[in-house]
Amino acid sequence: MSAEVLPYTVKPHPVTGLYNGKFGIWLFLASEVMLFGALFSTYVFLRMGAPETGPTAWPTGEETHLNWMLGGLNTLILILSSVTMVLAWVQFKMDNFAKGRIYLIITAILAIAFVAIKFKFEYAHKFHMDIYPKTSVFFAIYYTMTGLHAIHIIGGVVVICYFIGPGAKLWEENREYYTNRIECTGLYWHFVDLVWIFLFPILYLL
Amino acid sequence: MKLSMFTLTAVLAINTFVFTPDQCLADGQNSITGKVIFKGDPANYKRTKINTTKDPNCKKAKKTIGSEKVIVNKKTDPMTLRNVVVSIKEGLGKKSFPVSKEELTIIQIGCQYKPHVLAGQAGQTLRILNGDNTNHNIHFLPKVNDEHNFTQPKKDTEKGKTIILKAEDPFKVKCDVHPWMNCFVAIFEHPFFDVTSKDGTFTLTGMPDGAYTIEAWHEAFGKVTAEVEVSGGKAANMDLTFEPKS
Amino acid sequence: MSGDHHHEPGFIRKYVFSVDHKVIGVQYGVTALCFLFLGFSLMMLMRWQLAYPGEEMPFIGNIFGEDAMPGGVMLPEFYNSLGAMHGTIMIFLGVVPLLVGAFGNYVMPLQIGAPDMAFPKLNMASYWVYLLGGIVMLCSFFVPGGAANSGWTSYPPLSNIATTGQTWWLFGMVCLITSSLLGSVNFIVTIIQLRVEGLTMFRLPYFVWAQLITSFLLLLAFPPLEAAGVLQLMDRLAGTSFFMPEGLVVSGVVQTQMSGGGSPLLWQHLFWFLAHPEVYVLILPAMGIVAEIIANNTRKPLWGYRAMIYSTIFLGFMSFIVWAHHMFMTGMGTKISAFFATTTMIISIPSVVILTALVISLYQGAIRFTVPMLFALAFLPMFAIGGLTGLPLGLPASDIHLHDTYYVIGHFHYVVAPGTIFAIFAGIYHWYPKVTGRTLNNALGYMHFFLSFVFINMVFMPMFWQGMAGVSRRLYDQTVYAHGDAVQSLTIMSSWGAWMLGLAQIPFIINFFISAVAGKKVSNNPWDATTLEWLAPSPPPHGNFETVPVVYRGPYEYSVPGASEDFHPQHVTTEA
Amino acid sequence: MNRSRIIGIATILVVGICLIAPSVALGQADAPIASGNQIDGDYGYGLPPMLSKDGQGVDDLIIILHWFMTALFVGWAIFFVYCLFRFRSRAGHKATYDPVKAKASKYAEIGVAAFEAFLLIGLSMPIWAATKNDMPSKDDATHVRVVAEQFQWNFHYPGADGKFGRTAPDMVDTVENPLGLDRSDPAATDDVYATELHLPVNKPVICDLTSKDVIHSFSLPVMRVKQDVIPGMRIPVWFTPVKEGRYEVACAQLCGNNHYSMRAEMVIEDDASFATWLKEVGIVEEFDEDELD
Amino acid sequence: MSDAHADVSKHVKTYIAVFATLATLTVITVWASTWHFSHPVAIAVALAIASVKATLVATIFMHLKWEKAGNIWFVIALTAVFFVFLVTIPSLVHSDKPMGTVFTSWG
Repeated sequence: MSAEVLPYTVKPHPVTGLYNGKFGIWLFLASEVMLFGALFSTYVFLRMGAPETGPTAWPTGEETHLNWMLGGLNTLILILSSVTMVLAWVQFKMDNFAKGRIYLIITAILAIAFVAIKFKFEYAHKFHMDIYPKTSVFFAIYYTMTGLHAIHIIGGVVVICYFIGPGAKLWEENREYYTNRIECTGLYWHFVDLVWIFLFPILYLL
Repeated sequence: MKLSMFTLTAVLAINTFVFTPDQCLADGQNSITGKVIFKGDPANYKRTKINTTKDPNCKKAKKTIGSEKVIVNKKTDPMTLRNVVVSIKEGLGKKSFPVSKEELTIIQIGCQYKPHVLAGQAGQTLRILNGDNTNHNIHFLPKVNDEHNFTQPKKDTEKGKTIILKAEDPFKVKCDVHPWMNCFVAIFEHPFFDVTSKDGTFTLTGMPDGAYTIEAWHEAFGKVTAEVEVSGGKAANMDLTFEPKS
Repeated sequence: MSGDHHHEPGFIRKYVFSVDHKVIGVQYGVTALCFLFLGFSLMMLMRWQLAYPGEEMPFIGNIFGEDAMPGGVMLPEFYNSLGAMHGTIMIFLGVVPLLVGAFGNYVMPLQIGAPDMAFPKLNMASYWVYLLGGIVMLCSFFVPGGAANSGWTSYPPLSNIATTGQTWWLFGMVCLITSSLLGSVNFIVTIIQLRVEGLTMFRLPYFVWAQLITSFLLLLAFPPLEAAGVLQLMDRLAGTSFFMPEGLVVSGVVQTQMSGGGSPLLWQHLFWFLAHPEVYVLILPAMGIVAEIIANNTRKPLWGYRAMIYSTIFLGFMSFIVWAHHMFMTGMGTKISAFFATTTMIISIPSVVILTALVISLYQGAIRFTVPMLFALAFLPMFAIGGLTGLPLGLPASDIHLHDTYYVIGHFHYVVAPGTIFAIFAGIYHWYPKVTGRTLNNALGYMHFFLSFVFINMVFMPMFWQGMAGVSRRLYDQTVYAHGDAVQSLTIMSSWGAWMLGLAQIPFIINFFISAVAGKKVSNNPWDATTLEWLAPSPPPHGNFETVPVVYRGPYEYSVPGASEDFHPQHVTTEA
Repeated sequence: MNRSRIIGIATILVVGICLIAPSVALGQADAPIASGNQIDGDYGYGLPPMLSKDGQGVDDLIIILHWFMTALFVGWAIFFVYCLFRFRSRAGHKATYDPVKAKASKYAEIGVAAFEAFLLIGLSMPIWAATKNDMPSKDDATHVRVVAEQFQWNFHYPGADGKFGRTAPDMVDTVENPLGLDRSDPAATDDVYATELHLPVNKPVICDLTSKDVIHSFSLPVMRVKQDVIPGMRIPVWFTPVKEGRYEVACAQLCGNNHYSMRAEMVIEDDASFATWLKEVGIVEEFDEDELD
Repeated sequence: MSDAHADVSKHVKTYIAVFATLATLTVITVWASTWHFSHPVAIAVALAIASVKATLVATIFMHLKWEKAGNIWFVIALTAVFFVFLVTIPSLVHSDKPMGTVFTSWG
């Protein structure tokens, strides 16, 4: 089905003020909120159910073996990547393809840095210390939440790389369409950032 | 087809006879015989009655059943232990031995496993039969073999279910429908093993010349080992002793 | 999505990996009907064991192998697999894909005058992910230990310690949920964005409204189960203890390999957070189909169209906050249960409003007893029984006796079997001419209806008495209990009903295939209906409408006073 | 008209099969009974016998609800059938465009809502509160620990000292000590383990429900008691049996392959026989090595 | 997206400012965690800061500040309501249970 036949693929709907893709991505994000919501619910449930003492008590501070410096660094990296993502969109919006593309590349590099820190320094270090998901429910939820989040990051990187590489052809054909798609990618990317903003304190600091 | 308790027991008795390792010919004529002696107070290890009211069919099949965890042959002198697996643990090196073509059998009858302790060789076929008028569940709890867990329909006395097992230390097999039912299965790479019964004796035959470590295993008292040397087709005699602390 | 595709696509592009919503709708429909039939067959096998426990199954007893049915006698593990897979297949692979994937996909864009769904490729992806999920579920029958056998609810710890089939089940569920999510995003965007000019929200056919609300339910309720599925996969594969408390002893073996610290209740909350809205996913589109057919066949506008829509919205919203009424027996105190019992009572009101509106719509109509109308009419009392019997289950006190008994089975089957599935049949008979250009045979249709109606009641009505007698559900053999043995005759009656119901589907199956090639050819609008899908040619071409229609009035303008004909389509310019 | 003939034939067919099928079904009703011990009470198509002092409320609620449901359904169905007949399509009959001004439906809906509110607040909530919050005093109640496992109910009586002995997962022996009872604990010396639930009549009972492995559900149909047994939780239920006899304990939650076999028997007896039983069940019967082979 | 080119370029400064704020808040939240508040206070502080950060990301980066489409607001509101139910209600089982119920191992 070609884009021309379907209405409002590129131009916003006069009544709703939205093009299809943007509405779609917001709905998708709503479902993502519920997906992570269930995990947050799990976190709250398990934490409230954990006894004060004993082997299944909830670890805090040093007991978590989590490095808040790495976590904090990752937070900053992700926030920065959000900024570059939105700046990329601004550049495309201003018809400045080359600059926009550079911002996209920076975003992708930052995202890869995030994943690298996550896997190379955090997970590897913990595996080295014999800390696995099965070690305790805290680490179970830690690995599950950050793992799922990392999968989202990787998915985002793939999409961003697509728009840097093969997807860039669309710019020649339909600039507005391309910019719209970058906006949608950006919305997703900011959401992933937003999830991390909550994951960081609840896992590393509390 | 109706199988009475008697015929089943008879079949069993023949089976145990057939399976004595001397049928599994190996490359030697030596043998090791002996007793598994129990040094302790049998009053501490009484057999108790098991309540089977959960399944009325069990009560119908056999009015009372007793626990089989520790059965001391009090009438022998010295007192011996029943249901002990005696086998060669070390000394056979890397030799391999032909696998017996005979089948091993476990029958569930009167809501108990017969035999209570079964020893066999890796690769031998184990056939599980159900002589009761009720469904049984067979749950293997091994570490090496697969964790089989299946149900066997009532009165499955002919075909049953066959399983081929790998070598493993004695492990428990239990019935989840009738939680009091359990038995133990020991599987060895070689054919030199025996399970003690009413007289508490064991016979291992056919091993080549050499020095061996013999191990005896009992479900409640664990393992004891002893050294023995055999050569020239003679029968070596040795006793193993369990001496529970309390 | 770019470039021009004016050349004719090849066979594979056109019929297999098609992005056309109609082809995808038909793919969904045929696949889901196959699964529906499979799920039904599983149930017919179970009914043998229930009626004649431990007896050899005649004719086909020996084809299932020694692990499932040695000597033709069904083993409990196979029975449990059948039970779990019957539920899963019927709900997630049969009914939801039919209602949303097939009817929603095919009819909804036509009814709003759209050329296609908003995201056609996503639509295609949704179908293929669904099919993948279905294949994974089917494959799980052949793994060691058989398919999942912990019930369709998969309560841990049982499901955590279950055989490999459970892992397959979880992977299958993740696929199915993903498919539903893709579909729901697509549906909402399509309904909001792609309506033709003049088709305001309150001129939408009720079916489209039902699809819209349903899509919101899918969108927001499914992700928690996806998360729960991931957690259970972690429990099963990575050895975590999300749902396992410490110190468990399974079969006499102390579970030292797990850390403990989790809770089985967590799964139940996440599961029912999905599964209660899921009930409304099963029923709302069915109501939509029934409403369309009733309006068309009473030749009269729906009574209380707006009230129905408001009720549906309210129903959709409330369905998210009633979930714990499935969990009254899990050690729940008075406060939470009071909250959930109250919301449960509240949610019954909009259902009553919708049902009342539909039945009052019959008043002063001119009822045509066509085959789809008969199915739609039968839906009303059947859904009423299903709904009413929900009351004793929604009140915690009476739930004490009826919880987890056959009463529950009877209750929800009345909602989904003679309820939803009858609505599905109604929809098939109603829209078949649009899809194929030919009608289904009437005589076979009547036969199918009357036989199905009688036997489906024979299957489910006895279950209420069984439940009253206190017989637990999911029992392999209820005769071991004295109170179960006393009502065994009802089980036998139910089983015979089920097998007869199976036979009653033969006219439908014959009809379905023969009529596609040999049925009577009909015009674009054989039912004299008013909504937009009947404007398109039958079958509609790629792009649906020759010219983009414009809508001038509401969806059910039948028997307008002073008009020459008794129907006044939405797209006709002239005032009556 | 052709259609009416089809309907006629279909009806004959349906009625014919309807008459045959149930008679075939009911003709086979005498399936073998697996249950061996005689279970007391008359069981039939209705509610099972009610033998608990506090269970009447549940029954009353169920009965009131069913009358209410029947009334609603019959009223609704009369209107429904009337419409089908009165407004069937026929020559000379036309549908009316204007909606009927129906006040009755609104009143009916309000009535239904009001009655539901009454059922919920007036009947259900008090019963539920009593079942969940009014635990009888432990001093004059029989206290039993119920430990569920695949697929057996284990009952643990505290003995004369009224204290449950220590139990631990690692002491479990499936044959001799399913409870994992630590006999070296002084409180455990007089504890009694049983697989039958014996209870004295006319005395409140508190059952503490725990599970060793998966979720079970402790169901006593004749006592109108049902409570899921959740691993990781200890949930008490209470009731007062009023009639002597032998009854059933069922598992109501799918707990594995042999869920159906998870059955126990409950014996309600007078104080004297209960005391005797408690003494006797504690005595371990012993056997010689060659007995029982 | 109704904003014209000029509007968009004006936003750049806002984005940078927001980044600075977010970075500062990240430092603050880490710093606050070393103060050793009592537990509920620590949780409240950390979640409050996280919420402020999240709001900033949503309003500025995700353009909600300039968003006029009612549909998006509707979806967000709906999701927020259900999110709250999903996160809070399951945990209530820890506080509301039948008399005498305890969370404990069976043994």
